[in-house]
Amino acid sequence: MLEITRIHKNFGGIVAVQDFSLTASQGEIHGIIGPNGAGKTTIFNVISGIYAADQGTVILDGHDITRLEQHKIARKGIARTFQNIRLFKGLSVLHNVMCAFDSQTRYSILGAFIPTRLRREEEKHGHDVCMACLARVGMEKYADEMPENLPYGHQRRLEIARALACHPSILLLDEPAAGLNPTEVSELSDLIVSLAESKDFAVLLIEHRLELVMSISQLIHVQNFGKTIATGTPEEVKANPAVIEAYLGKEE
Amino acid sequence: MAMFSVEDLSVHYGYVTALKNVSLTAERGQIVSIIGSNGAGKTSLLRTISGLVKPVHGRITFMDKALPHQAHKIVGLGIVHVPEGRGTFSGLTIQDNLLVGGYRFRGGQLHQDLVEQYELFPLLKHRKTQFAGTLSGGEQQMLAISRGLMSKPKILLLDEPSLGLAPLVVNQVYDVIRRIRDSDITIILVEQNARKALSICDKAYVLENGEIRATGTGGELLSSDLVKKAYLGQ
Amino acid sequence: AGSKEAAASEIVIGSVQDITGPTSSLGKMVDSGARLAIDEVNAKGGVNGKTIRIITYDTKGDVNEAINAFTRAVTTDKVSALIGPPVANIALALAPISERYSVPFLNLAIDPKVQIKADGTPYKNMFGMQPSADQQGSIMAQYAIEKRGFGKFGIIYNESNAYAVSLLAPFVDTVKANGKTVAVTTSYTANDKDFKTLLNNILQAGVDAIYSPGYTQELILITQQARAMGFKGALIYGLDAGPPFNNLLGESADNIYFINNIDTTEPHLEAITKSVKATQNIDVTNKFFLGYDIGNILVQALGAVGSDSVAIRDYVENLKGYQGLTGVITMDAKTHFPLGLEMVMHTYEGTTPVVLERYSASY
Amino acid sequence: MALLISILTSTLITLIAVIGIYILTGMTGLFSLGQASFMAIGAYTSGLLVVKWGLPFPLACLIAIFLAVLVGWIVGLPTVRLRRDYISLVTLGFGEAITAILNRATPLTGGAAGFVGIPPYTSFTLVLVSAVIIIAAVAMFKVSKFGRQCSALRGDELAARAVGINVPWIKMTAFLFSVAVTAYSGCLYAFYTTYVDPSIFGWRKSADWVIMVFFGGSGSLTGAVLATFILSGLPEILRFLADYRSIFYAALVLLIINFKPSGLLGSWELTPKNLRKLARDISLFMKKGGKNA
Amino acid sequence: MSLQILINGLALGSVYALIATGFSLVFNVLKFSNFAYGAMMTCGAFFGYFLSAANGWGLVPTLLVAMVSGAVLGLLGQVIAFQRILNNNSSPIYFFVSSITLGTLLEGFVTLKVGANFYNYPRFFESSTFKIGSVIISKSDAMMFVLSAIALLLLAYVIKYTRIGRALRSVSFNRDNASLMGINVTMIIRLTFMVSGALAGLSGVFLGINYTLYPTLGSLVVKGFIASVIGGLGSLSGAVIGAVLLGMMETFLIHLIGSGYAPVVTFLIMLVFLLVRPRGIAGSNVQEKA
Ligand SMILES: Nc1ncnc2c1ncn2[C@@H]1O[C@H](COP(=O)(O)OP(=O)(O)OP(=O)(O)O)[C@@H](O)[C@H]1O
Ligand SMILES: Nc1ncnc2c1ncn2[C@@H]1O[C@H](COP(=O)(O)OP(=O)(O)OP(=O)(O)O)[C@@H](O)[C@H]1O
Ligand SMILES: [Mg+2]
Ligand SMILES: [Mg+2]
Repeated sequence: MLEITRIHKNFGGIVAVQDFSLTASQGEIHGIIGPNGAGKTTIFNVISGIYAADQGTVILDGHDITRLEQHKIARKGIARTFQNIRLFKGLSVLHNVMCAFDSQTRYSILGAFIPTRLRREEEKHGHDVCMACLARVGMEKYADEMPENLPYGHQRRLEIARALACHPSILLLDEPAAGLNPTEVSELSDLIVSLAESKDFAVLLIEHRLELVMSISQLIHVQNFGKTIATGTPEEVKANPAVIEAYLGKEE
Repeated sequence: MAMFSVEDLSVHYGYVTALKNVSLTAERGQIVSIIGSNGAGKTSLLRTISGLVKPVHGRITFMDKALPHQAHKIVGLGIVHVPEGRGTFSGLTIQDNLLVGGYRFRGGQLHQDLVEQYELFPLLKHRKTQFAGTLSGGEQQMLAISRGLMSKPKILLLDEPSLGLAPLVVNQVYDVIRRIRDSDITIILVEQNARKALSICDKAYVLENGEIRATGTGGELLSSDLVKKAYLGQ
Repeated sequence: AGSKEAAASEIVIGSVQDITGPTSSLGKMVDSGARLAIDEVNAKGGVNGKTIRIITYDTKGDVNEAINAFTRAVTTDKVSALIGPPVANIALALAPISERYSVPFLNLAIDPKVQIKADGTPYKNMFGMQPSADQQGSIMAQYAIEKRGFGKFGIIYNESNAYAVSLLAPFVDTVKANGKTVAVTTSYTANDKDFKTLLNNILQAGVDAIYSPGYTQELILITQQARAMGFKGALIYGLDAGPPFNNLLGESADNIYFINNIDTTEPHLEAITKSVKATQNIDVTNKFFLGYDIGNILVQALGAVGSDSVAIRDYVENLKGYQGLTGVITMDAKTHFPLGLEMVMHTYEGTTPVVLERYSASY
Repeated sequence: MALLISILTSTLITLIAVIGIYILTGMTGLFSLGQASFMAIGAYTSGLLVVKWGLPFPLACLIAIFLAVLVGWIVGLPTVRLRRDYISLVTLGFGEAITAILNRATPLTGGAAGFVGIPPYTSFTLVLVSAVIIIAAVAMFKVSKFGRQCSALRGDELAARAVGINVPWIKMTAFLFSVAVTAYSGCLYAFYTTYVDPSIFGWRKSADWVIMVFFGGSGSLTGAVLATFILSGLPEILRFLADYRSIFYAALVLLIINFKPSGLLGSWELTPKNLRKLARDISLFMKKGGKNA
Repeated sequence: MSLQILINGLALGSVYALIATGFSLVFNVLKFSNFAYGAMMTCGAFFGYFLSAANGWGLVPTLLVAMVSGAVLGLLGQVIAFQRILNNNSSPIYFFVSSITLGTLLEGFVTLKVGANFYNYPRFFESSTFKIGSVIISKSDAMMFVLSAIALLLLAYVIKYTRIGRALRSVSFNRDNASLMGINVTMIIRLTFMVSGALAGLSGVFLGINYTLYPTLGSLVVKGFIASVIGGLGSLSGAVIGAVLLGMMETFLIHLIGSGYAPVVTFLIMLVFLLVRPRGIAGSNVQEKA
């Protein structure tokens, strides 16, 4: 359960996020939309600890995580993908995913040098979990490829698989459909829905591709100039004149 | 002969074949769309035209002359590429990004152009001293297009210009694209958003696995089964 | 690529020197001196009908390389004797290793630690072929006090240079023993090239003379900077202020006193200097003559006892009254340094070297 | 034979130091130009403990390594949170500082004249066994989660943090591991040459080690081993070139880096799996060749 | 007397500043520490000596000769050691390794020519110092101070406000995209190396005048590196400020505690500095955006 209360973030003179609040629980999909520069990515950056919030709190399952270091936030169960893909070059697809699982592996620094039984078991376990993550996004057959040689859409899926391996309770997806064609977008929306259906985590989704965000979100938050201008179901939001004016424009 | 033509172009990255015998043509003031799924080779095609990638074989001609091999000379001819993923210079301010875009020109002319761009995208004017790297995704996209226009293109290569843009802005960008076309500039447009791309273009190519699978006017392709199934999600 | 079959008519000696690296000018000089001696003998038909071949091993100024070079010389190339470097660090590293073999190692290190073990007995194969630092340091101090009447000294030395460090204590001890004072002692390290602040501290104390044992280049900088700061007093330097220091300084070298192995003004030394310059285009320094003497001592040993390295070692240990260019050499079996070898104090008039005093170095 | 053993021993000691660099540079993408100073700490500390205080050699080595790691921790502290360029330059400054201390602390270290009288405890067997154990440990480390995390943060630090990797901690771990290995090579070195002086441990030495890692292939431990043997054997083989030796050496390294940027082996490792694959490829190639002939 | 020390510190600082400027120029554009820079200074100094000063030419021709040959050498170095790495788009790590090797190569050539001998520039001035009050100032130090100030201001202006400068900065962020703007990236990079080489030649001559000429003259470049850390990596003005500070700090330390432990204290100060102000004096703090 994620509770974000009234977070603010300024950059010099620019107010990127103002008074943003949100509550999400397992199995839900929340969409965040808004014009470019409205502060959507900044919200994700604050939640995941890349930026420190100027004000406000982020509470996950009763723990205040607002000021934790990034990797601790990630270990508490906040996983994300990036607007501009950020994969680990030089590591295979499988190892990219395993890196995300590694902080949950229990063997100690001793196991780094000696192939203890614990290490073998844990590595085996990690391998299986990560293959399962890859399988969930349909990437298991690329496990040994190098990510930089994969087409864009597959890289996006790999980022999601990597986030899944963090064993998240909140999954933050920043424009996962950017660069996908309509067919791929519909595959992706099936994927996100199926992930959410597992009820393991809540999904927060930033997206400009309305066909995706409008069809799968239960609740949509519309941001403009850092402020939330509307919250509601896709239908409510679509009909909201302020949203039409600021973001959607009239259908051609 | 066409004003701009690509003949029999092939590109490899190591063992990966990105393009196989691709040919296409474009005329003055046309919008030519290229659609295709991920990894089809669209970006590779644009990168080859703009000289960033060397083809294994093939010929690219502009006004009946073969293109030079170096990227900066190709820009000199007026073939300008707005790259995928924006590629703004993160540590330069918006204004410097635009001025670098107009690298080929100097003096008063340059500042005149700058003013024009600021009129086209007022947001950029308000933020002209902000570092490009801290702009939001969509803001960077606007900057990238605007920067491309600073080079005064005769042919503009746009790689997924609507990527990450809000719907309203997508419409604006397409308006801009139309306006650019109307000023007699040829546009080669690579898009995932096939419906939009096909509805605006004069001619379109479908690229699959590095090969041209189909070609026709936008309208023809919009109604073709192949395109409907694979690219429009119908 | 040695032809080991030809060995019967050939005697091999090795020269382990810094041929590349920061101290290569010293190593090359010793090497050329030794080679000249050997060439002269070979031209006359060699010793006992055998020619002498000299193999040079480059240490690159690196201890590890030096150990490999040394091992190669004594185990693979089976040299009869070795000529060592004038650089203390390399010689210090090789001393304990030389103990494992029985090949004499005639070097020019002046640090007594090179030839003498911690327990006071000498390393069996190590021989210093010029007066030790103890001797040289005290000579310079004696000269300054007795002949010049200086009473207050400032010292600036390179603390990362073993040679310079070894010349520090003997000088200071002698000054103190004579009831005089060292007002300021400052040190610098290899990377320092700006001595103004250090010199400033010394000049503040108002000293009669500045003592600085160091390599030529540092001495030049110290001279230039001290003079530029208005210091008119005496500068007392070690071996490396010998020519070509005067030509490199680029200004008058007045009021500089330095110690040397040779009297540079002696006619037959000048003749050698000229002929080497003419034939090999080398500006010889005192290291050249030291190398030349070692070469000739080895030749004499080979002639007397043959190519057996143990016999050569014994011969060198008992060497008496050898008349070399750098003086009369008699080896002290207790210290493995020469006994009673002369050192010559010099000064410059303008840039011309002038001989002042001869000292017989007693240990 | 003595020469061969002597060359092999010193090469293997270098190899251990290069492996230290491999952990840091090859795996984690960080540079240390003061790595040789940690070798100095290992060499001087172990030497002093044995010579002046009569400690047994193995205990002295352990204490020396511990001290080096402690010092490494202090040096690493401000840098692991910064951009990666910093660590190379900070360690460079550290190297200068260590040299100064060694020169200055004459009563302990012997100053510039060096530290003499270390007993020759380092035997060829000891060095060989140490090298094998260390290579095995590093190979294990590389395929452990820690090794994986090192590679991850080399690829993208921000993303690494976002998936829960404690970036400063991993950097520090890699740095200290490499410091420990290098310090141990210093212990071996001191008791092999029996003499150490401050000038041995300059930044050029560290740079040489970095070059060896790259020459072999920045991602390959096997490559690092191979390159060490080639590049430290080379000067010995090239003795006949005399003055041209270092020029030839540099030219060769430049050629490799320019024309085979991934180094000799790239990221290929000598594993049973890769070996079988190689054998298969070769036999396939032979067959084809046979047919054509 | 402390005024004299201040002046000495400034003088040393301006030596370091000149070194740091040329070095950070390349760092700025290609994001790597050019470890060949030291060897380039040495070469520049020797070219100035053999081609000019040894023929009896004066200071200005010598400086020009050194700068021109430094520039040519910079260009050559770029072609030999860096061009291919650039073409392959390899990571900065390769530049680093290549630059160390290039440095060794150049130093090797110098040693081949001059051995470990050293040379001394002839006297360019009647007297080498002048006095203001009781303070003695060396003429070459003063010139160096002025020249490094001019070089820095000129560079800063060019980089910040001119077309070439903008091109240079854009190349430093993304070479491919810079070429899409019509910038001849290879030319810009060569230009950078040439300017940096010319600065190396300039510093080389002054180092030579102050400290005599010898094959490892360039090892002073280490001070330039340290200065640029103190000043903030990648910032040109930071490098200069850092250099002047470093020079003064060293001089004061030498005055107070002698030369021996000065590097230790310098290092400790650097550590503390990084802990307190990690981005250096003038380094800007652009937050990484995801
Ligand atoms: N590090 C930073 N420094 C200065 N300004 C910043 C920084 N990060 C973001 N901003 C500004 O904050 C605002 C919000 O940016 P953000 O990236 O959150 O937008 P967004 O809603 O994700 O937009 P898009 O849909 O285009 O990705 C933008 O105006 C951006 O320029
Ligand atoms: N630098 C590279 N090295 C190796 N393979 C590459 C490289 N760049 C692209 N590829 C491969 O070439 C093929 C074509 O890639 P390209 O980027 O041109 O596709 P695209 O049509 O632009 O896809 P997208 O819609 O994802 O942008 C893909 O299989 C891709 O993996
Ligand atoms: Mg965003
Ligand atoms: Mg593309």
